[in-house]
Amino acid sequence: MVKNTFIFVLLVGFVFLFFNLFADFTGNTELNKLAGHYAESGHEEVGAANLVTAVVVTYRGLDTLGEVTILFLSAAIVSFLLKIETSSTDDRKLRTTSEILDTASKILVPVIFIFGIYVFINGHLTPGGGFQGGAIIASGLVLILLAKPLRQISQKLISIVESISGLSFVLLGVAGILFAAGFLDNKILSLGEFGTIFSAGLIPIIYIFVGLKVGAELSSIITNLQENQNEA
Amino acid sequence: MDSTIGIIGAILTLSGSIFIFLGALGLVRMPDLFNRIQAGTKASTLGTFLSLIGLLIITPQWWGKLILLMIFILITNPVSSHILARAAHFIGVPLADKTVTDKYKEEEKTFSIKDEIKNDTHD
Amino acid sequence: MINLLIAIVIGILILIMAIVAIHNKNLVVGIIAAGAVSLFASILYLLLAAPDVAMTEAAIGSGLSTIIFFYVLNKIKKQNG
Amino acid sequence: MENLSLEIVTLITGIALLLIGIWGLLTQKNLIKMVIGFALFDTGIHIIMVSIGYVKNRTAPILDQAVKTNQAAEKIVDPVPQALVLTAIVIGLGITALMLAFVLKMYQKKKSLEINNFNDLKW
Repeated sequence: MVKNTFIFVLLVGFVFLFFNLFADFTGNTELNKLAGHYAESGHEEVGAANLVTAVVVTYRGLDTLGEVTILFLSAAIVSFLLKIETSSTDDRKLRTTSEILDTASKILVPVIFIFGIYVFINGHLTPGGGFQGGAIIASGLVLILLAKPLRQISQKLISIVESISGLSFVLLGVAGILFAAGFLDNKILSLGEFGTIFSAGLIPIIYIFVGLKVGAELSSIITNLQENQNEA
Repeated sequence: MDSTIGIIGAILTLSGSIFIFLGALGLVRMPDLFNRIQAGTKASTLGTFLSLIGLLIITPQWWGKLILLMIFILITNPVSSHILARAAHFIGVPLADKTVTDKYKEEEKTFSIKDEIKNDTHD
Repeated sequence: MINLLIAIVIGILILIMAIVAIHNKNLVVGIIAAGAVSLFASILYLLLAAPDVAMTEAAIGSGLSTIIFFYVLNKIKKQNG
Repeated sequence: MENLSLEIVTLITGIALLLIGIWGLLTQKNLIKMVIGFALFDTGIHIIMVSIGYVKNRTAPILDQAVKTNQAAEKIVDPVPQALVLTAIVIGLGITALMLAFVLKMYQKKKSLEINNFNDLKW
């Protein structure tokens, strides 16, 4: 009873807090100064048509590095926690998966992978980018595991892809210090013609590595939580 | 000339949305899960196809992406509904009272579909 | 104007789904309702002119997150029996 | 009704979703239900952040034929909250997976999902 009262008081307190915070919020009619600067000079300074990509990769590139690191850390802890107890072999009978799903997954999985790669290569032009592309690649992996639940996904391959792309991401950032203005600056390569695929300097290359890294990390989480995987 | 093409495309898109509405109506009206899955899948596949063809007529410069979308829907929609119906049959979702025949169960009896672990770890 | 109406309907659906996800006794229903919340939220992001966020939410919130919940539920059920 | 606009509606939805998430996190006794409550809380915060960045009657922050580069500042919404939310969603999945792994370990210790059974550190 005391606990319920406490929860009720806490919720009322939150309502009061948010009411005070947003009581006179009537919606924006113009951009603030920072966003105005990004909108006005983003295409000259960075050269990416998708301004969200410009903010994620260049203006706030260090934050992205930190967030990818957090994701790596959580994937590593998940695999550490689940590694010790997978020795019990499971004798439960599994039904064979249907032939239709098997055949369809053989057609669909390459298409899904190609779509994921398309999404992160075109991240500077259209909606999309490394994070979405990585999630799409991990969904393709889920389809493989649904069609063949006993299939072993090579943990070694996942960790190699993850390490190489993470290392390349940091090295490209350091190259920005050496050859351009600062960490993760994209002007190492020329900015190119605005709106074409070979533009925006280093952004497509960085986003390819971010996509591979995110895809590998999400795949590692999924294969660790999936039931019949043995650790290599 | 331009407006006729627009009108044809609009009619196709509208008929597609009518089919999607019929599918949604079928989800409410049908007696058991398997009939509902059939109504939802068949009607919505045809409806989406008609809508996409209407879009293709109105804006021909998007043909590549639209045809890819059609192929994708053509593969994924029936497969996913097949998997849903199969799983529902295995966990024993009851059929409607008016059901005459259950082919899957008969086949299971005569051929005794393999219920064992398939060793397909390396392929 | 039509965007406002759609947003109101989607918002009400999100709140109903969230209450179902918390309040339902069956865990499977709760997980699927939480996935539906993410799916409707991605429509809201699209209305708010954020296609990047909508893509991410649709792929992760309603796809991978639901799958992970079901894998864990499956493991727990297997250890139980 | 006249001052009800799109961003106000989504802001209210986000706040209500956040409150439902906190309520579930505090009142539920099942560990998986608590994780679901945390996921709802996450989604609520994301909706609030995106709706604060919205500007009335403007389009997505992507420069193309519809939005020319010289008039971009008058035509697009704020890109910064969208970029933050984009990464926060991916981090949210990682945190959810981490919490579920902990739930699995806790279940292996006590064979129970009830939060009241885990009273080892209670005094």
